[in-house]
Amino acid sequence: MQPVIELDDLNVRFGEREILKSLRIALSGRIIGLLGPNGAGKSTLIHTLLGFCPASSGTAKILGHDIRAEADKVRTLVGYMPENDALIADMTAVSFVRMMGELSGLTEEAALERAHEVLFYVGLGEARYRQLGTYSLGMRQLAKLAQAIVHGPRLLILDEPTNGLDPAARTRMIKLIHDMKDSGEMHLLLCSHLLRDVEETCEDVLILKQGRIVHYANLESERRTNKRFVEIQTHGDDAGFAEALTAIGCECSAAGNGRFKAVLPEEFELREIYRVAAGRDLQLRRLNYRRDTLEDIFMKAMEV
Amino acid sequence: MTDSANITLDNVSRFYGEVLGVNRVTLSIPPGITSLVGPNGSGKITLMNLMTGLVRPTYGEIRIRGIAPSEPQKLFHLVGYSTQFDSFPKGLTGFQFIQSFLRFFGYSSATSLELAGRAIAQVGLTEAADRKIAAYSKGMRQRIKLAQAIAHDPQVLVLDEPLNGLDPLIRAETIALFRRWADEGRHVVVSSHVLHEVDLISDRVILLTGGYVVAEGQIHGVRTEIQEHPMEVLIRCDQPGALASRVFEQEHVVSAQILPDGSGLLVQTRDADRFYRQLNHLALDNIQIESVAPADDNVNSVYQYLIGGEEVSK
Amino acid sequence: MAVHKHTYKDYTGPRTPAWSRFLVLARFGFARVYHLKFLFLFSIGCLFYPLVCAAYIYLSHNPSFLALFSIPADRLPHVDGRFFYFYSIVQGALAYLLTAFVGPVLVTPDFANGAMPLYFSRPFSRAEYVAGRISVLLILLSLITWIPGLVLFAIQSSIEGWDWMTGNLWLASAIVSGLFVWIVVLSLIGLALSAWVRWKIGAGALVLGVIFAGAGFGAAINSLMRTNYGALIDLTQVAHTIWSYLFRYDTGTEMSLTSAWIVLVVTCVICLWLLAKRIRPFEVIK
Amino acid sequence: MNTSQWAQLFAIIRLEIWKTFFSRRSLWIYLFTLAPVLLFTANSIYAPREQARLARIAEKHQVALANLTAITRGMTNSVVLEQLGEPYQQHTWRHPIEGGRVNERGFYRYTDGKSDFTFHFNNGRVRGIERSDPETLPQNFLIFATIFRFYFLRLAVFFGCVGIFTNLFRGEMLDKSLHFYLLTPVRREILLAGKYLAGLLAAMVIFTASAALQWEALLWQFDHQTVADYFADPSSAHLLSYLGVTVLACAAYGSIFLCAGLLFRNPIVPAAIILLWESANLFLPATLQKLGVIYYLQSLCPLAAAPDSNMPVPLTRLISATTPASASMALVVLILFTLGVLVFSGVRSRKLEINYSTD
Repeated sequence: MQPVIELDDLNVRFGEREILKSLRIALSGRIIGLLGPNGAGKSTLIHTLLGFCPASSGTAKILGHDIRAEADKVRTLVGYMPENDALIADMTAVSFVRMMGELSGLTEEAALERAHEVLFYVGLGEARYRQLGTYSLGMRQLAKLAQAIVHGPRLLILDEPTNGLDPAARTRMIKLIHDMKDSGEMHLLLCSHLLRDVEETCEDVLILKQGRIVHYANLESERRTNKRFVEIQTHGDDAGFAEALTAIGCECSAAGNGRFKAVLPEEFELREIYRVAAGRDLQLRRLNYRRDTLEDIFMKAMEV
Repeated sequence: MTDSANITLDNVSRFYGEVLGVNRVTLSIPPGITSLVGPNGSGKITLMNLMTGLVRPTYGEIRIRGIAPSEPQKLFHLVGYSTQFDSFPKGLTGFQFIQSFLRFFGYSSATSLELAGRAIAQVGLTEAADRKIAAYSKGMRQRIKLAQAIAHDPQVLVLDEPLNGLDPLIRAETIALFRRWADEGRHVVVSSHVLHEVDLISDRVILLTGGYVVAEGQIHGVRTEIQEHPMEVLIRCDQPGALASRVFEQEHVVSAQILPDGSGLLVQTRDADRFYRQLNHLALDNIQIESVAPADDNVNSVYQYLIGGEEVSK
Repeated sequence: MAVHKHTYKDYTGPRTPAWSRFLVLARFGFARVYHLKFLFLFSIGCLFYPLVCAAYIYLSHNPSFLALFSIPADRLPHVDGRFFYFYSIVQGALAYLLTAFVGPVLVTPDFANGAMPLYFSRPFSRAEYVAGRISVLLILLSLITWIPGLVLFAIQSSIEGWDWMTGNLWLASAIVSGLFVWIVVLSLIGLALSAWVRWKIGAGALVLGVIFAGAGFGAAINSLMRTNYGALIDLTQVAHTIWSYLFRYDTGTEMSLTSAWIVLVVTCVICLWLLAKRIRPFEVIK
Repeated sequence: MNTSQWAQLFAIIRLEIWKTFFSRRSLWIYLFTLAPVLLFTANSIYAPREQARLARIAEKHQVALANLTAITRGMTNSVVLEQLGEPYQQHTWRHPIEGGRVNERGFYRYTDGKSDFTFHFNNGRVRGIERSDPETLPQNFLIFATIFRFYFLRLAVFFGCVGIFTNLFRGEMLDKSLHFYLLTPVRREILLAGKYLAGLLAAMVIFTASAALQWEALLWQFDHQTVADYFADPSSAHLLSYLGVTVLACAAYGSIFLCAGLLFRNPIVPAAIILLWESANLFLPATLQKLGVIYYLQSLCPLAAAPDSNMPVPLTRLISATTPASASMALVVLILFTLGVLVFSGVRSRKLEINYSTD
């Protein structure tokens, strides 16, 4: 299958500073998470793909189109939801989204129709005749999303879509991202600092560090459970429990207010732990094998 | 804990014209990490601004460790506030910014230099300290704000979404920092939207909505207060059917549904403590229990129960 | 029954040709301008003087009317270069005011909340953006400057007849070229300055200020140093000079035609440079 | 006030000064204030060279002043030529007019070595005569006095103070950076005082510097003797008094606009109103004139400005002549006024709240 984004020895520099250093990779997931610490070059990568800043050498392809040679084609295929506030305060949501649609080449009528459609879709239905200036932060994010999908892009680039959203808005945004992925119409590139969001939505992750690719992986395959590490959370007496566990051969370390991490010996049955708990009449609020979270993956990648 | 060591709000209300900021808030916040949680416009910011005297209460009384916010000259030797405003005095480098405002505290230039250096080091911005703030990234601006709030080593820190825009590495470090301060017996009042983080970091939470405090205290305590929603426990085991029947023998169990994929069972109980105790014994007879976890004993579900997923377009 | 679940739908409709995209911006630009009642009324008000002129042309050729008020026809000022020179001065000034009002309305909202990346993440170039914005100004200003001017010319020639028209075609071309040059310069100034000031009113004030300041300082130089070169930084004077040549009406201006043209060209170049510097997908801070 | 409060005050002043001088916002203020300096400098460079040039020309074809003044409008260029001989500079060009015809335009320039005469021709007849005589010190001082009153005080200093002082509070509310100041252990009054002093210092430096430079530029072209003679006359104006007026203007207007910045969401409006009031001052009845800052400032100006020549006649009729206030009187009034406004602002500053969102 054709890769969504193809980086071929891509270099970008501002003046002397090298921001991206010879990135070479072909991404072909449905929804790709783009991670990395501040200044790793995430935004620069996105800007380069959109043709905002030129590649000093090498090139990149989006869905098979060269970002320099076929810039306009690329920008027709891409929808972009920037990180920062981006709207026109004195326009109503409908005319704003409509205009953006028309600028992407939709006909007047089609744009109007789509504008209503996507505004309903993102959940601004009732508010779509209001001026964007009156919108709350959450609504502004949704409006930004609406303008990014109005022209039916093949690749949707989301830069920090959940940043600063309150829990309700955040859940909604996550739901929308899932739904768009499942629609099968588009690929998504999600750039976020909130590992939890990426974890909940993405299939693949690309991790940058200081302008280099340090890790690219499929989350499922990375998240194998390890049958020897367990997490325990008790309610009530702590220290004694830890000792008791060590007594039955677990290396046990307390993580404060009732949380423990334990390494089990070979051939060990969880039952034993319950037995100990039962013996001490202690509540095991949580007991489960430890799986690698995205945070672990990320931290590992950073050590490289 | 005597009140003179706490942050106390006594029946505080604030209106902006007709708009309600917060209404009839009465709190006594002990040292430690306290998280303010609530939807946008729930009054978190008003509450923080009230604590730091940036706005004055329409009525009610506020004391920060016994000091009234209307006395800045006393208050701010004690308090540091990192606001949500992402803006800075023009044309200053990170270091100049911290240092010149430290001078306002009456420190000698030598001390202010030293303090500024320390604060910047604490947030890990040392290498960028001499660049103009205008050229900082969102994360760096967030950190320089934090540094400015802690530079004079205050006992009470009020931080508005301090983790917003920080990358995972810095996030972890910053959280560790909060922990340390809390353990030193300082107040760390944090507002946050990222509930699972609130779960991890905070000693106590304050839930606000529409300008009212709807819940306050330790998460677990808050959860148990909510009677109308029985505790949910997720159990993964080899024979959920059998376990379900055993579980049902207990009268405090409301429901036990076998998960769609048949890998386990979701139990609703009115008496979590008893349930967990009995679970130990169930585990000992021939049911292989893979894992146990409370399904809704966290801020997220408390939030859902008390505030709920309100419509965004409001 | 059928259930239609509301999920994301793709767009597979036709697409408009790339060249026509800037017209979209122009269209919404107009919407933005006429959203503001004041501007609408003002631009209507700008047509007052042309109406007066039209009335004058008509009445001055109406013997019975002249007889009625016993006005000697030969004493009335003719409809000639002089007539249209003053027409240009009046409408030119109004055009300048209108620019100061409209320019900021067109551009500042795009910068106020960082909408630039949204434009340029689409198949839409910076040149097209400027084209889209400036076309609004050009059309608006044309409507109050050379178009009514031509109408007046038409009325006059319809009354005076074929010979007058053929004899005075140079007037028509002067009206078009003279005023068009002026509104191009104005539009560029309007856009360039508004692009650099986030605050609408401030931008408008700046557009007004630049020309007034130029005029004032120019006058000061002239009076203090007893020269005429001060006039070169006074755009209105420059325009008047050009018009005085085009309309073949000697105002006794000392400025040479070439220097006047050079000043205008330089102004345009500066404005274009300012625009190129500012109209970008995102701000680069050193 | 204890020592730490002094320390705070100086810290504030230091920071604010820095900002006021180097902020992008104050760029146009510099332009405003430097404009007249440039003008005078340019003139001081230009005028002597011009004189020298004329003298050099006179050596070649000298023309007597009497002959020059004898030329009147309507003479043909041939007459002019035979009376004055060849001009040292001439230029002719054609300006198109109605019916495809053209005007033969042009000018001849003559000099007697001191005054410069330009005769403008239209179709071979003298249309206009421009005469420029060498500059004299009193004359230039009159120009200076006029510019100082009508441009410098009324516009440069006025708008400069609007820019600098409203920026101190309102500007920072717009930038959303005021809260940093309120989050420090500084009494609001001290904050206000610090900001005002910083603004005042900056304004004083900028404007007095500008006034002094103008003065220098103006004197520059004259030799010491003439200058000395001029100042020998006790009635002649003195730089210090102008600087004094400038400082007082900064102080008074400064306090007003600091207060405006505290009170009004958009200080431009009050600024505009005050500007109107101040510029209308000339035409107000005597009693009302006394209610304008400009009145007292002008009372302190040593040289009476020349009546604005390009002011339309009907306006000049409206000017109501009022006896200026005595210097001491004016001084006291201005200082008391400033203090009063400052105290009022101090009281208001205690009520100051951070509420950018609704601002």
